[in-house]
Amino acid sequence: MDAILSVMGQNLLSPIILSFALGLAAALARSSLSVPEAAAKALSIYLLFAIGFKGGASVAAHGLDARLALALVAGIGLSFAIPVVAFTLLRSLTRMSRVDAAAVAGHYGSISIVTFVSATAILTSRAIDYEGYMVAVAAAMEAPAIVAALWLAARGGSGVKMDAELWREVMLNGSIVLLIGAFLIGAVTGERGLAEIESFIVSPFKGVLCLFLLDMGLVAGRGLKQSRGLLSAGAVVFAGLMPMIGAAMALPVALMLGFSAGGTALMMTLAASASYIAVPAAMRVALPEANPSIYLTLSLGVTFPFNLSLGIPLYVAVAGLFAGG
Amino acid sequence: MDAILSVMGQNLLSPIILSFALGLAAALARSSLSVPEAAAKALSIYLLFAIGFKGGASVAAHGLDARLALALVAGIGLSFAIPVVAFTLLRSLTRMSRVDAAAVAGHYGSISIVTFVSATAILTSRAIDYEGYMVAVAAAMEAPAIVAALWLAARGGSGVKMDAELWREVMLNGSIVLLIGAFLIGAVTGERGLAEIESFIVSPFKGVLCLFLLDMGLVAGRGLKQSRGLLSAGAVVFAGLMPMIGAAMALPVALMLGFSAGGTALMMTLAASASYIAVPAAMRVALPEANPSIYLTLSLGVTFPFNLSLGIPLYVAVAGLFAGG
Amino acid sequence: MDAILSVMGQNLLSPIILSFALGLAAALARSSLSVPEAAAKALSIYLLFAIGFKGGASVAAHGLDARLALALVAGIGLSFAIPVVAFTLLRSLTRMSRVDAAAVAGHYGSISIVTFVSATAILTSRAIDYEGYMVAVAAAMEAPAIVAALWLAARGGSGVKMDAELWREVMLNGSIVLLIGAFLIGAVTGERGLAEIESFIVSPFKGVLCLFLLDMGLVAGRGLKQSRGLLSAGAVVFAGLMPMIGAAMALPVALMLGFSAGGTALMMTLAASASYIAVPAAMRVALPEANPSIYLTLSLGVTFPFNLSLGIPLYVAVAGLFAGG
Amino acid sequence: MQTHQAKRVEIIIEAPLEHRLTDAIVAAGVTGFTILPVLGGSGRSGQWSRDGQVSLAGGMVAVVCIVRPERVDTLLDAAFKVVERHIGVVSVSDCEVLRAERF
Amino acid sequence: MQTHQAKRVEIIIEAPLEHRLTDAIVAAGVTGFTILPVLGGSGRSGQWSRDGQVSLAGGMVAVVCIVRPERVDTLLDAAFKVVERHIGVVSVSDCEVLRAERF
Amino acid sequence: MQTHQAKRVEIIIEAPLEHRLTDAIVAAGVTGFTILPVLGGSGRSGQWSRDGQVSLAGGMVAVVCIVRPERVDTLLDAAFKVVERHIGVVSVSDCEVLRAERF
Ligand SMILES: Nc1ncnc2c1ncn2[C@@H]1O[C@H](COP(=O)(O)O)[C@@H](O)[C@H]1O
Ligand SMILES: Nc1ncnc2c1ncn2[C@@H]1O[C@H](COP(=O)(O)O)[C@@H](O)[C@H]1O
Ligand SMILES: Nc1ncnc2c1ncn2[C@@H]1O[C@H](COP(=O)(O)O)[C@@H](O)[C@H]1O
Ligand code: NA
Ligand code: NA
Ligand code: NA
Repeated sequence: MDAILSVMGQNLLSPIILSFALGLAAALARSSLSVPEAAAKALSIYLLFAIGFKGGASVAAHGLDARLALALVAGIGLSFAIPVVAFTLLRSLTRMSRVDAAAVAGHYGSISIVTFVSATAILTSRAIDYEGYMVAVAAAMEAPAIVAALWLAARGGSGVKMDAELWREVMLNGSIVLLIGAFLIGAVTGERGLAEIESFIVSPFKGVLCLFLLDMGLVAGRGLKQSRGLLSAGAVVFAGLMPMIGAAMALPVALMLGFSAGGTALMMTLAASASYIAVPAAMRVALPEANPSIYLTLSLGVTFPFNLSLGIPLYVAVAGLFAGG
Repeated sequence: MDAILSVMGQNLLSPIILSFALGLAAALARSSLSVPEAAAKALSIYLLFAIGFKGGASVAAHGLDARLALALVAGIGLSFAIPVVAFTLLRSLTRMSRVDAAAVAGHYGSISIVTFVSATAILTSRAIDYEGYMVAVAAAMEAPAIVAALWLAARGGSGVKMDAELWREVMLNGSIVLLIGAFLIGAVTGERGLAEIESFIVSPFKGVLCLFLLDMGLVAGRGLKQSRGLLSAGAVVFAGLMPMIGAAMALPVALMLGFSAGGTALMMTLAASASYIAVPAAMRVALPEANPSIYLTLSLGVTFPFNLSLGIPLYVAVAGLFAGG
Repeated sequence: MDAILSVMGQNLLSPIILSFALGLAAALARSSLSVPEAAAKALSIYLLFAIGFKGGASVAAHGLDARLALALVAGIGLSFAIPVVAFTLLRSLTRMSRVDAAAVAGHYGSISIVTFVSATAILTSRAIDYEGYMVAVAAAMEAPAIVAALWLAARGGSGVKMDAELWREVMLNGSIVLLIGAFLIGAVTGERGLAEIESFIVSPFKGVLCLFLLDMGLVAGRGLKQSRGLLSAGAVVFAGLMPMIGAAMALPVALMLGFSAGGTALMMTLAASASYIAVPAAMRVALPEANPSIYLTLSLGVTFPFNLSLGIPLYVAVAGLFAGG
Repeated sequence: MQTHQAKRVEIIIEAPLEHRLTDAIVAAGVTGFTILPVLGGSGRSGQWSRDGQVSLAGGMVAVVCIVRPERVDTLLDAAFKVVERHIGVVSVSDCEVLRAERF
Repeated sequence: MQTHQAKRVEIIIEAPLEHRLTDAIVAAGVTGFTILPVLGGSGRSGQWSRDGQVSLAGGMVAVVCIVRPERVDTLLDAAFKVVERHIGVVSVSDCEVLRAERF
Repeated sequence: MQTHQAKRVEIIIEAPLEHRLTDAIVAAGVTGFTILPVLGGSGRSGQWSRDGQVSLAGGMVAVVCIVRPERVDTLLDAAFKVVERHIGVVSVSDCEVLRAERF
């Protein structure tokens, strides 16, 4: 317990968290500080490319684990299951409409890649190894939750369906394609490829992550300001509880698959995190009646900072207890 | 004297200065070379974050000097005093209107962070230490000059005042918030934090500065072309003299505070430099009658290159003579 | 022969090529993956600055070769001559209009700097030296082909001419100015300058190139999709043949000038590559009747990937046979 | 200078729907349009800004489409089917164009 | 397709004043507007371009606001108070909108 | 609020011609214009997008120019000389402006 708290305290004082806090504070204080959209997108391309490539290179180095296929299936299963739990919880904790609740639930079934990236940064800095193919699992978990959300909404008779075009958009979403593509490049070029571009994708990685989190803090802070008064206490409680429920759902799965402590922590992090890229865009197309302020604020304004500050260290600690050597 | 000249010569042939010169030449020759606005802003976010963080980390390493509070007060005092001197000088050297003169004077009381950054780069390359908290002094000197400028303009009966909104905008200006925020993050995370992101904010720093100065050269050159014929000889003389007057005002202050040679040089540089971000934006809001071509051209087109090429080496040399070990 | 094939195979599996392939595949599959325009321009500024600077620094280190002037003249000559050959070939292989054929021919006389950069990356990774001033030759070869293209078009009576404004635009094109400017800065500041910014322009270079090629792949893929059905088989054959013809024209020139194996390979690469920045812009101004889909697709969609994947390793191998030590 | 009557249709629409809208108007036989970026805005669903956004979801774009008067209804019908359930603004104004053969 | 009369107000204003303008028009009861980026321009105070600018001071934005005809005067009064001392352009044109209940 | 009749001329033109166009309209005595970025579009020469473009050649810009009615012909003549051989769209609409002394 003490160890957990000390890890958490240490984590709270890392440049990564503090950069996010700076952005959040600046936005809440209505500072003019802002990151241009093009720069934020460039940072996110860098992070996706780097994390995907490193995952692939690590798979190339350690050989392909037979568990990859199982892990993918498990991830997809979680991505379907979590929204159902989230939806039920939301409907009991809040008076959100079915459509809003379905949309929010979809976000929690999917994943936030920057939460994942932050978790890998913490693992790396604490020298905990993890399975390189976890990035592939991350990519696989982006989309299924969207299907679950639409199904939850449709049960209420709203008649929404995934048309072919939406399927294509979701599955070929830029971030999925880049993550998987970079993973494959890393897997094909292996150690040699990594050596060639290491000083671009490895050494400056954490610094870039700081700037990206500064931007995330700004966006989250602006969102919180806009939606002040819109969120019920129940919704906020949900956004703080749900990550831990997701992580708890992922823990037995990861243990059953025999993941390392690092891999278990990452699986828990994926389950605990909520999407802020792929799912919002899909919801705007397929469930336009759902209020974006609600799902974006819960995902980016509450759950993301929760995971970043308290969640990840907790998952790492718990994973260490159960799966640790 | 010889030493000063040799340092100056060496400085003129550094990649930093030459990048600025390249941008200037390209703009004057009407080349299509340009840096996208988003990229320029991203570079400036990087520089502010890096310089702030390093300042904070250095404070964490060397302990907080009791002189910080005094230094802040001194900086604020200079930022108020310099515009008064600048205004008087402008009114005697030129036939500028009171409002234009007040606006220009405000720019010289405030600071240019990239001039400061360039000075730290020169100090680092010559292995001269400086007080890490100088970045906090830099941040403190951004705003007071704006108040001074509005006061100078108002004495002529223009009736401008700082309203609450403008105060907020000026004090929570993006560059101030980022500089101070990164400083605090650096101070809190200290050596350990610096080690984590060193290969992002330290090693590539000078190269990024080159690209930023290339852009500054382009912007300055375009400004010079646009305002050709607009500036009197007196105004140009002012823009070359005023930095040295500002530096001379800062020198005794820095010596009284017992700064190191590096800190003295930086204090002189801050006093000598003229704002091109915070003050112009505030002037557009509060003194729209003042002609932006005049103040931007003097600040960015004359004083900035003067400081970059001749000023900084001079201040470093003079500081070395007076405060050097 | 075997050696050539193995080099080619190795090249095909480098992160650089695979990044391009990823972009191409994503665009063809209509993924939403995209790089913001500002980010793409920033990457290209970085690459031009870095490659120019390193070329200049290498000239400073090895002394200025008397052959530089000759190399420039030779490059300019090739840039004039290649369009004539290309035009003749196009008119025999396709039924393209004179204006379209002239515009395409102009692209092949000029150069693609990112092809050049990729070739230097391959040479560096295989520890093959090359003359640093080759970047100056690259810059010199950008423009003459435009004149040749307009002359070819005008012979058909279209009455186009280079007016003074177009001359200025072409000669002071941003990429030429940046390349030459950075080259001069590198040459002036030499080893010392390079040491100062090495960790910005040398170490991360290959990684940045990967991201830039990812973007090139996306742009090329979108272009290919748009112009499907527009290109005759003859035109595609041309775009695959012409690079090798250009390279073959450059080989004797390089040998006569006594270039190293690396320099010979680069000269062949320059001759083989087709412009996608300077020439298209000039053609839009001077030959608006020419269809941009044709020349952009041939240059970016066919010749560029050909050179990147098969061409460069071939030129390196051939240059090694003829000029190798 | 000879000009011709036309209509300028301006559709402000959520970025994730951009391609659906342009596909629909192309399908309706309108081949000319221009897409302008939008920095931010405000409406019944609150204020938003594009600054620092990574996701498409938060943004909008403006699609400007100049058509002959007789085709404006086809265009509006096609556009309306896409924007119907969504937030966004459709406005039409009169204009005159040079080179009418292009429309 | 059923359309309704409205007015399209376009205000080109210096970027540092953007928030003052939008606050003023919101205060005047207009809640819908869209902000477009501006790359550069020219006027009595000379030519300018946004390229490479770090400072807000050098740039402008365009605020487009579609309102019912009866509210255009309130909007113009509010906007005028902000732009009065400043450079910038305010223009109004007639348009028609779909879904008038939104305005 | 007192307003004055004016014309709003909107020219969508290829980016490499931007300076030629603005030079021409300045030469025609029009000193006020604003340049808006364009993300993409479609026309007889196909669809295009600015994403990831490094070259100017692939893009367009929109030049908006508000002039007094009596000067619109001079402006159109000047603009037409530049766009004549090129792709691009020129449209003119009526508008009203505040502060007519500025135009
Ligand atoms: N009256 C209006 N004038 C201009 N733009 C508007 C207007 N109403 C809405 N918009 C734009 O459309 C978006 C969505 O509007 P709404 O559906 O009202 O939330 C806003 O964020 C604005 O960008
Ligand atoms: N007649 C006009 N048409 C379009 N935009 C204009 C016009 N006049 C001024 N502007 C814009 O408003 C800015 C300031 O104008 P000015 O106050 O005349 O310097 C210019 O840089 C243009 O962006
Ligand atoms: N009817 C139109 N409405 C709006 N923009 C258009 C229209 N036609 C063409 N454009 C724009 O002008 C560009 C060139 O058109 P075109 O010459 O028809 O290929 C297109 O890519 C669009 O950006
Ligand atoms: Na999740
Ligand atoms: Na100063
Ligand atoms: Na060539």
